[in-house]
Amino acid sequence: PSPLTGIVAADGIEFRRGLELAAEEINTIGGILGRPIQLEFVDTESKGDDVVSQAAQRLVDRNNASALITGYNLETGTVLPEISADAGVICMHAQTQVTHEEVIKSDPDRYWGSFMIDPPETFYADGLLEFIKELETKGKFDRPNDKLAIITGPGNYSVNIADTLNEKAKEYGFEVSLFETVKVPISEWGPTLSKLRADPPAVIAMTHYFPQDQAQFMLQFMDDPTDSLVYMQYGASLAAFRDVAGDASEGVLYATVIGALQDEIGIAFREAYAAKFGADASPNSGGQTYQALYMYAIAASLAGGVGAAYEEEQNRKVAERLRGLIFRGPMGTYRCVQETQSAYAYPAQTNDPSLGMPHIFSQIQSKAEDGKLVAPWPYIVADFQLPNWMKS
Amino acid sequence: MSLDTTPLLQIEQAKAGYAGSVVLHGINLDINASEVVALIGPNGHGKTTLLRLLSGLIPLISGKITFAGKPIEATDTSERVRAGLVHVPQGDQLFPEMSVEENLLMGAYLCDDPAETHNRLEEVYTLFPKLKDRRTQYCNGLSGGERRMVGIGRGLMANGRLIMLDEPSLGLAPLIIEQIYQALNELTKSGRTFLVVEENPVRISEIAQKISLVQGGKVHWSGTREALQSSPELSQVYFGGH
Amino acid sequence: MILSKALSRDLLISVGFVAALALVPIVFPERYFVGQIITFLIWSMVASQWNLLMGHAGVFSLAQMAFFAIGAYTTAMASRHLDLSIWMSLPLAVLVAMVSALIVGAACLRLHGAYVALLTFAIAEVIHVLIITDTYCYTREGGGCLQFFGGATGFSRISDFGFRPFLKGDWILGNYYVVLLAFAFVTLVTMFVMHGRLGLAFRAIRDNLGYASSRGISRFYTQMTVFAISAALTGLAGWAYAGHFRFAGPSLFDFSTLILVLSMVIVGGLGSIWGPYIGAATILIGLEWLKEFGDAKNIGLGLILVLVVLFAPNGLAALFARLFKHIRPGKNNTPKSRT
Amino acid sequence: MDIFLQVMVTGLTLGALYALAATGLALVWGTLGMFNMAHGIFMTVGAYGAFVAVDMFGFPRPFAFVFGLAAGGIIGAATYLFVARFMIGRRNFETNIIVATAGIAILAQDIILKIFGAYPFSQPVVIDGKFSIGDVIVPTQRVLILVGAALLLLGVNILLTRTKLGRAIRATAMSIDAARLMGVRTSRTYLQVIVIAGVLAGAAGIMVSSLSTLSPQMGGNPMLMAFVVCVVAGLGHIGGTGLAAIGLGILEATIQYFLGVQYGFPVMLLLVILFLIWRPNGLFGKQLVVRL
Amino acid sequence: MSFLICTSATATFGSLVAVDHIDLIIERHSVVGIGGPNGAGKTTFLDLISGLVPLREGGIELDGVVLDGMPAHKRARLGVARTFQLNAGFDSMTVYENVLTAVVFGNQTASRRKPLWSRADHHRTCAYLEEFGLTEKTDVEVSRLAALDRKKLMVVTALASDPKVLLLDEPVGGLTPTEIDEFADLIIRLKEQGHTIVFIEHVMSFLTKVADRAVIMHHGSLIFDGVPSEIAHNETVAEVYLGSAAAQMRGDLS
Ligand SMILES: Nc1ncnc2c1ncn2[C@@H]1O[C@H](COP(=O)(O)OP(=O)(O)OP(=O)(O)O)[C@@H](O)[C@H]1O
Ligand SMILES: Nc1ncnc2c1ncn2[C@@H]1O[C@H](COP(=O)(O)OP(=O)(O)OP(=O)(O)O)[C@@H](O)[C@H]1O
Ligand SMILES: [Mg+2]
Ligand SMILES: [Mg+2]
Repeated sequence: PSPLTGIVAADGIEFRRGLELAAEEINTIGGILGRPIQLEFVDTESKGDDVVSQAAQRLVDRNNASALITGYNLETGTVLPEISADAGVICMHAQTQVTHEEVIKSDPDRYWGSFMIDPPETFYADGLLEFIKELETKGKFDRPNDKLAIITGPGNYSVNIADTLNEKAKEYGFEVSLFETVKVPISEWGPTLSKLRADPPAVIAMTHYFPQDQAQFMLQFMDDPTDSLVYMQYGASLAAFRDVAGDASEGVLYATVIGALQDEIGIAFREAYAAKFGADASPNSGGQTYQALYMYAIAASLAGGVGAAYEEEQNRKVAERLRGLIFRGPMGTYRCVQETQSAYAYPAQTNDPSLGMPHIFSQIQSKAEDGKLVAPWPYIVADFQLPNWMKS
Repeated sequence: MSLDTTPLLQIEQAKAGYAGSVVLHGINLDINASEVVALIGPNGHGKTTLLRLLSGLIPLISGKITFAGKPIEATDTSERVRAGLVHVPQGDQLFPEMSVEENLLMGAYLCDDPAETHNRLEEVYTLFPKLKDRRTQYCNGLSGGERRMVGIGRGLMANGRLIMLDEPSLGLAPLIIEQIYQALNELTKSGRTFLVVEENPVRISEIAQKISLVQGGKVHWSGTREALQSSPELSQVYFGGH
Repeated sequence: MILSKALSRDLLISVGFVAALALVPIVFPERYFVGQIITFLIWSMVASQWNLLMGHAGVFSLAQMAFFAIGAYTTAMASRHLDLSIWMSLPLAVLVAMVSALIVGAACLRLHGAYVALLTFAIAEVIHVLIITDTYCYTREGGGCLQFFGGATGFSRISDFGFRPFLKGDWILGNYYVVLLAFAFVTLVTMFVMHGRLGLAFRAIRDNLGYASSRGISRFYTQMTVFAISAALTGLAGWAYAGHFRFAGPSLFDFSTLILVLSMVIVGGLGSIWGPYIGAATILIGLEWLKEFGDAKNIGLGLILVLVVLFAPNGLAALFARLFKHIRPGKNNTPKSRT
Repeated sequence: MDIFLQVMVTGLTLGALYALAATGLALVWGTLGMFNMAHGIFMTVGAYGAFVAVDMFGFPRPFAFVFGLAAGGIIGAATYLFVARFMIGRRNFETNIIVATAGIAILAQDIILKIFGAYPFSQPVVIDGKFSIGDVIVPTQRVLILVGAALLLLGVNILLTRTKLGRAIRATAMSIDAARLMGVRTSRTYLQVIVIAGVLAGAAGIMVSSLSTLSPQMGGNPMLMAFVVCVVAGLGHIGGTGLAAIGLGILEATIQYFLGVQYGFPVMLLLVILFLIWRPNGLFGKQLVVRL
Repeated sequence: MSFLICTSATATFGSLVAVDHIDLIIERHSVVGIGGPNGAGKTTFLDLISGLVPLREGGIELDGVVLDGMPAHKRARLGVARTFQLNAGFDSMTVYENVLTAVVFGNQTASRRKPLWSRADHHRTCAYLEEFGLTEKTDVEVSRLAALDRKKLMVVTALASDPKVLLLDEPVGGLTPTEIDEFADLIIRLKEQGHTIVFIEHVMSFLTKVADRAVIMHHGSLIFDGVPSEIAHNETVAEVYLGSAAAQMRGDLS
């Protein structure tokens, strides 16, 4: 159940591709205990719970699905666990929402089958502020003032990050000088920019995550840049951002709690992905479902095979294996937090990179390439550079 | 009477109607150039339908229609107008959100000469001075009679060879009716031909060379007005006591 | 008071239809299938009310989905903020939808045609945008932020019809019969309205406003009544929707959702009696069938919409009626007597 | 002062975009009474047309622009020839055409999605460069959009009110039978109008995408806005449409600046609602007169 | 016995004064025919009485009730019934439904609060259809009716609301002489039943035959008010309205 049409179709299509690539690879080495993986897709139209639940229900009842795997949907994040609980099947997603944890904790025995393969969005705010602090301690960044500007879109994901940032800013000595919500999609940033220019902050954090909107922001920002560090949530990690923003993309920071790494495994995956789907395809989105399917296949094999829909007993065994699994894929390491059935965050929850999903910060240093990973250790491939529009 | 023996318009065994009901059951009618032919007959027996058929607003089911020597059954309404067959419909069908003058100018849509268009416009204004007063008013506010004047005026602007008028005197003051019929008389002299649906017996006898009685979807009787008047039976039935 | 022949006939058909629907889940208990029928019931309720407003009363309103959403949101908010059970929020949902409709209806009184369409659409869109751009956290549950109107994601996991504890895995059957009951109610009320005095007034005003007023029909009264009735029943559908999906969210305001339901009305036949039901069924069956082809779903939907209006410009209901006449010729020639 | 300038620049840009998007819609709606739900997709097609011309055929930008316009015109013609033609003048035309064009929109959008994917390409047909007024920097592209919008509006306005073709178009819209009785070839008129609207939409699509990106659903929002603009202006008033669009654009920018970006659109709509209640026929529309 | 009283009634459209301070008193049970050149303001005058056009100045009173400012539908229920020049009707509804609508909504006694209509309403509707010879057309959609039937239908629907005053706008325009005679008989019958009738007509033979009083309007004002046989002898009327028809009428009358 993925958004194959509508406003976030770009991501939804990558989710499908990720699954396709993983299934192809797994099937060539024999599938799950000799049985090939068979994929079925239903479009969720970039819509809410009602459509997502019907789509998932269809996969369960009509396609006899054993597992529901997706990246994210524009739903509240509570529907897939419901459907999977009712049907006794596994559900894996990268919704990146703390709501998932709430659902699981509300009735662990009912939601035994639902897994979020990345940490919730609440880590983003702390992570960002920590990251800036570290830059400062290392002397790579000197804040010109104590102001922080936050720009968010309407989605819960963006809002939650923005809200936490807003709250925590004080602890790190920041004062929030602008908190702006925008309607999306948005291409005209004039009013927001004139407010920024009237009162330039040290850091601009944009938690609205559509790449094309972020790119327009940068284009218009660069007409008359302020002396500020620019951070963008998720969207800037996609090729489209660089493509649209061009030169204006250079210097932008972005972060994601689930993104393809730039080490040996990550690069191999990126290459395989580009080879199959072309240079425009985005491994950062596709990797989520790719990694999820691998995890599922391993867990199912260990459990002795998959259970069909409504065959709860066998699927519970698969879920048990998933809870115990530690898996290092192109996006980093997955290890399950038992009570919330979501991934451990590194460095926030563990200081061992081999035991948590890294919250990676990257900076675009050339418009021709993906951003370079600048934190955390040991995944770093380049040093943070002060963006060329900044004075100090 | 012209020497040319082939009629301007020839209708043979025409059948037509609306979805689900055939209204015309085989019409036969000839119209010669430069004459006024009047169609009379009781209400609802197909006069309007016949005119709509001739101008191509409804399709022919079977039969033949020839205009100026050419069959026209298959041609589109706008092509028939281009050939000179002009229809002033019942209910006017004005362009409601256009001014009186724009409506009249639409009548001369096919005329490419601005001077000529202007002349015709002036002629219409002389015939209907009332319209000149109201030239800038949108047609949706016009009174019933004013609408009729615009409808007729628009038809005259087209300068057609055969002009079909559906109840031209409907809703008009007696004085205006008189003027219209005078104008028609003059226009026939300049070679124009008219097919007029008319209920008013006095007017018909004044100008029509030929009168055709449409009843039950057929031409029930056709002849000169003298013949009609000399047949007490017919005139009694259709003209009542007059 | 008399039951005209047409009314008795349609009431009879309605009862038969509902009875047949009542048997469906017993014969085909698959959850997805039952869920789809529930969707059909909900959309056809909305479509039938839209048809009442647009087809019968001639008010080109695009706010119908907003009334539906208002019903659903009222239910969800009552459950989330006030902890009301879904049964308690039923009258509330209907009432709030109706009151909103009266306001919208009053605002539309002086407008005609496309202007009504815009005004109603704009009102719906204002509500939509205000809801989705609201970022102020009304409550926080474990780090998650919940806006007063649910924000961009809406409400989920609200209280449901409460069948899970005792029907267990068959809870959906409970939902089904609740929604079916609502459907039956809506259908019967609609039949009475359409074939009654109000129906006459609606059509009279649609045909010729000025003439209707000089025959004693008040536009104000009639238009307010039709807005109120259709919105109240649409609100009821919204309530059923919220109860079944345990959800109310901004996708209800989506333009694509609006077009989908509007297509059901028009494909079925604007101004007909059974059109909305036929339209809803046709489109849902079509969509379902197209899902079999995976990728082709939207292409197929587009084609279906185009082809239906091309080949059945008066709607499928009219088309079926024509076919029916061909099968039983002569029936329509005898004048109907009315008592 | 700077703020004023900034708001004006933003407002005029928004306004020009709205005007561009609205003109084609107003043309077919105001003159033919046909609410074209596919207008947004016409824009999309135009934008992708220009993109393809540069990216795949390597045309120079001016050619690519014309290519985009042609693409818009062609899908307009196709809409008429394959669909609208059979519906015009029939019962329920107004509502049926909404569904039919919505169908076309869904169909075409999905085809674009299938061909190009959902990847947000950037529009190659743009003019680079910028200049500054005071402290406000104005990209040349925006001026181009403003000027382009003004020219197109003016052109269409003159076409409709001053030319014979314009009168024929309006006549056809008001009464198709009567127009044919005047000798107007109505089906050709319809075709002409829809093709013009398609070309306008193509231009709008290229401009809109030059300020954001290409995507299969890019036409959706501008079309909704166009819908609002048309009605505020009063249906069928092309000149008024331009003024209304600019006015709304500036209004929205002002609200965005002073109340916050999120309120720009809804507060503007709210004002539109109040305005319509006050003036039921829009800014330039005349009161509907029906005599019985 | 003044019944319908118009004092200084005025209607304007922009700068055009369509009805210009008309004072007119119409007695109960009288039949008044209105004539006048096209665009004189006759229809607008009836619109003023029936409430479709707002009064700019003056007042209108019917049977002691002040009508000014009252919406059209209320006046209809009070007993102002009218027909229209352009043959208005509910086009997509059947003849039966058209009459039923008038019966159900048109008069004060109508059971407006009930959801369905009563058996009595049905019977009244059928009786009207029968009386005016429309029974055969009961189930015909009005858009398919021919002109004569539409005219009849309008009169029937007007009568169906139990009117106090019947306003007819060109009732016989476009009818054949025999049909006009038929209609004249109908109006005379209504007159005998005690109806008060005001009608507009350009067909002078009809006007002189059925009216007991003739009023001629010109440019929004009255230029003649008297017995119908006198019209043709009034010079202004002959000049602006009748033309050579005046002479003919005089001939006919002598
Ligand atoms: N649109 C239509 N659909 C179906 N039937 C129609 C339609 N228009 C007219 N008719 C029917 O066709 C028949 C002939 O009508 P037509 O208008 O041609 O008569 P007419 O002789 O012109 O009468 P009138 O003097 O009333 O204008 C009538 O019985 C009428 O009911
Ligand atoms: N809504 C309106 N807007 C503008 N002008 C109007 C409107 N209604 C009527 N008029 C004008 O008022 C004048 C009187 O119209 P009215 O319809 O009363 O005339 P009438 O006496 O009934 O004429 P006829 O005999 O032609 O029906 C006409 O010149 C008409 O153009
Ligand atoms: Mg006729
Ligand atoms: Mg009149």
